[in-house]
Amino acid sequence: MNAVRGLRLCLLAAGSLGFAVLFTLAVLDLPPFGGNFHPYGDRAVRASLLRGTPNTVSSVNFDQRSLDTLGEELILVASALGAVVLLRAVRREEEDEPARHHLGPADVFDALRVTGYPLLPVTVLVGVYIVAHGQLSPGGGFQGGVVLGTALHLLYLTGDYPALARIRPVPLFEVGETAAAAVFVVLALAFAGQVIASNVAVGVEVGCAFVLVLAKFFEQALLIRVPA
Amino acid sequence: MLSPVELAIAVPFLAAMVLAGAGRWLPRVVVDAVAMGATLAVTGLLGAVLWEAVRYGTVVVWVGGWRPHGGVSTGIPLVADPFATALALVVAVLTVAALLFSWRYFTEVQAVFHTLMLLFLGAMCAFALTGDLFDAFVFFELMSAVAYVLTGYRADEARSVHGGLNFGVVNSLAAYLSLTGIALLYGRTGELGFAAVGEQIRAAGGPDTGVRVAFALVCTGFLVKAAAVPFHFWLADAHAVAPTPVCVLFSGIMVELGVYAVARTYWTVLGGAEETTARALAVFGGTTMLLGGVMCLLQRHIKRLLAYSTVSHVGLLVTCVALARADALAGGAFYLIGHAGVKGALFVGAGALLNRFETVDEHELRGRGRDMRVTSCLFLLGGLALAGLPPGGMWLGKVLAEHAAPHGWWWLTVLGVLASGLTGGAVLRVWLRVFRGAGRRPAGQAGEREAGETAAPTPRVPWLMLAPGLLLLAGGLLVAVLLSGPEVLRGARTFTTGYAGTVLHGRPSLAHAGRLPELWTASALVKGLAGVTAALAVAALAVWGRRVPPAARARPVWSALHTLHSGHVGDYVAWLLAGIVLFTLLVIV
Amino acid sequence: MAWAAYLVAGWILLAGIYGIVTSRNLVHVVVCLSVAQSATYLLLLSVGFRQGATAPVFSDIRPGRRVVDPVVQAMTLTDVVVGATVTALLLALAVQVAKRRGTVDPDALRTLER
Amino acid sequence: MGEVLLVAAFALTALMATAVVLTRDPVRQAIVLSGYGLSLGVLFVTLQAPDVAMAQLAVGTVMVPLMVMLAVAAIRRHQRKDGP
Repeated sequence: MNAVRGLRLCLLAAGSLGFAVLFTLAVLDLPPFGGNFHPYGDRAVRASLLRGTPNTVSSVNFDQRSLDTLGEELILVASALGAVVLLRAVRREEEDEPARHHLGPADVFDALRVTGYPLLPVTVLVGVYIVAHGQLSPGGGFQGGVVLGTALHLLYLTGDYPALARIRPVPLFEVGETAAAAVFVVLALAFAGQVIASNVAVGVEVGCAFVLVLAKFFEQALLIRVPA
Repeated sequence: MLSPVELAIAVPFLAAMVLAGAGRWLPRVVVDAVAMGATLAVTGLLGAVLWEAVRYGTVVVWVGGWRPHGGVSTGIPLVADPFATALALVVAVLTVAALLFSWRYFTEVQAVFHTLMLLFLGAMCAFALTGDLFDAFVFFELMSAVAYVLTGYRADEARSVHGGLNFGVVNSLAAYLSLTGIALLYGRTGELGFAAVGEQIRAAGGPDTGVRVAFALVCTGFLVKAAAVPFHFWLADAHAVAPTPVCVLFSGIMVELGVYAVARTYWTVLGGAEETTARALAVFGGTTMLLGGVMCLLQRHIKRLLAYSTVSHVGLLVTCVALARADALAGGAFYLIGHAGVKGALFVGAGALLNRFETVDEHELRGRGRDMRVTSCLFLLGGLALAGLPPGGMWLGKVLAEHAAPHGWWWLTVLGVLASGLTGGAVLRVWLRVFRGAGRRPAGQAGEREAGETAAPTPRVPWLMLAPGLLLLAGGLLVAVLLSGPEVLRGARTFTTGYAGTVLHGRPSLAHAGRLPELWTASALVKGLAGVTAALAVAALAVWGRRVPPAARARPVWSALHTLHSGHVGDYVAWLLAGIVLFTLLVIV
Repeated sequence: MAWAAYLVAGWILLAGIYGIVTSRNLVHVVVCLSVAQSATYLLLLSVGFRQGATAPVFSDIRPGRRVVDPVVQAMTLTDVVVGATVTALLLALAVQVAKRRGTVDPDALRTLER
Repeated sequence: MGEVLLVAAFALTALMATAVVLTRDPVRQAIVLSGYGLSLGVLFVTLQAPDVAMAQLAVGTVMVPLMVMLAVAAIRRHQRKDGP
């Protein structure tokens, strides 16, 4: 066993040394940091302004290189599906009722609990704002979607797991996620350039997908067990 | 209106979203039908695109209409040249076979399995067709993410999730290293399209050290997918535990797409005639052929055995790329299609065993397959085809590759016979033991029991399961007769020449067809028979000749090889890093 | 000195790999993998950086200003999502390995060979 | 001024990345990871990439560390039940 470990560390040492040298060689052939050589970037900025999208990153993501974003959104769907398959209760396992877990994090300070509830609508609003202004200012469907997906789980911070489970009907989120993704497939391939619509579709999809993934992790951490 | 190329990507994704959203309410038969319908539609679409590409030349589609002006664009092209389209078509056909296999029997969680298969199909098609480096990375990741889930699909089996995790860590790291290479290329050239990057490098006077290191990094990501030694460790862990229909796709095409991506990058970015790169690829390809074959023979878990045989065969494909000639690539194409059919059929056979006996341990199964005539047939013919039985695609591919090899590549012939003998022999050994009950009962501990993939053990001849296997086997054996040699060669020439001109400047792409060397010559047939003879000899020795002194003396070597494949993710990553350094050194020095 | 930014990416990549190889906990492995990935964010954004330029958002600056490369930012954004989702998948697999094998130590996991 | 900020942000990021890798206990690692996510966010802002910085802050400082914590909790819960 020790011989194996030794071999592993030797390989690592040799590999790291070699990689460091080779990577440095490659990097020294790059233009210096902060330079002015960005032909593709300059073209993308011009194209974005011609199309009237002030946030050029949004333009690249949802218009010029919409196929990349399509792949990215589908990876998200795949990982939500993956969470459903990989984290399902299998064989001997069974799920507790959510009601048995009234208290989430062992001891929630009262102050935290009091701030948790009002924070929820505020966070949702912020998320919607970020989605809606994606073509103008930094942000967009993805960033807003993550905020929305996390917002729901603020309820857990307040210690109210049953409440969280109630407002998180999994099938509904699945339908929302896949419908939004389907809309985005059509947008990305057939109607590239609909930046606002794309932002909304991606926002819904990302929000739902992250809720689904987190829901599965919460189930594993709190509810699923092997009966004695 | 979307072009057929875009539709071929949109259809599976849309169908997948329908199944993912509505799957929990749909009856099983509808789920099966939707998935099959979408896959057949993709097959038809890609068939039409292939016909167009072969007849009129490469079809280039700029997604969102961002066509190039003056040779530059800000969009992403889909490039349907004959080779890329044919590969996507292989993906679609194998998916049809896999869905047929899982029709009715396969245990399902909502409609997740079918959704994942459709996502996998779309991701592989997009990966084959894209003409953009970063987009290739994205779809590489999509196909990997789906593949991890499919590998761990039977989450109640320890081996499944362990294999899935090893697969996931190694492949993701590889993808990030590829992306590092892509970032370096972007820094150098300021472009992301295969064609645009290549043009910039040519304009700058050809590749220098920095470009070569970046190229090597991009390629190592793809070589990990292609399971070249020493990046191959994940493959057996994943293939041995993935559900049978998934293995058909993994072994038949996903791994080979890695080789395709290396070839695509090699020709578009570096220009395709680099002595150092050829050497690096040849070293890795040759080692892979040999080690894969040896590891294959050492297995008793049948799916793991088939997995290592895939490693060995991919080695030959890598060597075809190393030869850097159109006729070698044409050989690679024949080999790839032949292998996809034969290996798919063998995995179907292994699946039939698993679902009837709940084990695929060769020793446990000894003699128990006597009444399975069809499955037995699959294994016998499959083993012979892997060994290079004429007129199989693998025979023709190997003959063409050897024909294209220059002087000094004598080792390719030797390794070719060895790899054929070892991989074919291992499968024939399984056939002898399991279906003929041959030989003594081998000593050693009992194999591990596995859960079947179906709700109940399947009948003796589950026709719906075996039919795709028979069709695949027939396809793999007859490919040399069914495909037009000159057209394949023309496809290879289109692949190796004029890519940037076609994509960026709309120049016509049809290459001259040219002629393949005469196929049915005595020497070609002798080469095929040499492989088959070697396989028969290996199988006979393995079953009846357990006391052969050389094999016994080499036992420490075998056990060391087993120890090397430790299932330890840290080991795999350490080998990955060392392999990258070696490959890069070979490319730049 | 101008190249130091790129070298930081190399350092982070190697640090992540070091963590994976020497790890005794599969969750730690997955986190180290995500660290290795973050090297690609750094490299991409450094490659697209332009001295003295502003963010590529034109809502409050007038067209014609020098901005940094938006393409690398779009790529990095995609990369961030990919990273998060892959991390989620691998964590799910790690949880199941722990439950089925009863350990998260790679050294204690049985080989899959045989 | 911008130069100094950049150097500081790069140095901080390199330091935090190393710290994440060297923290062997997963729960503590999740916390350090959250800090690393924050330092990446700061770096991205100095690199004039506010879009990426927002995504990184949402994902890297909240989402991923939360998932890590939950995964560790699931593993511990299981091991408590069944013994090692």
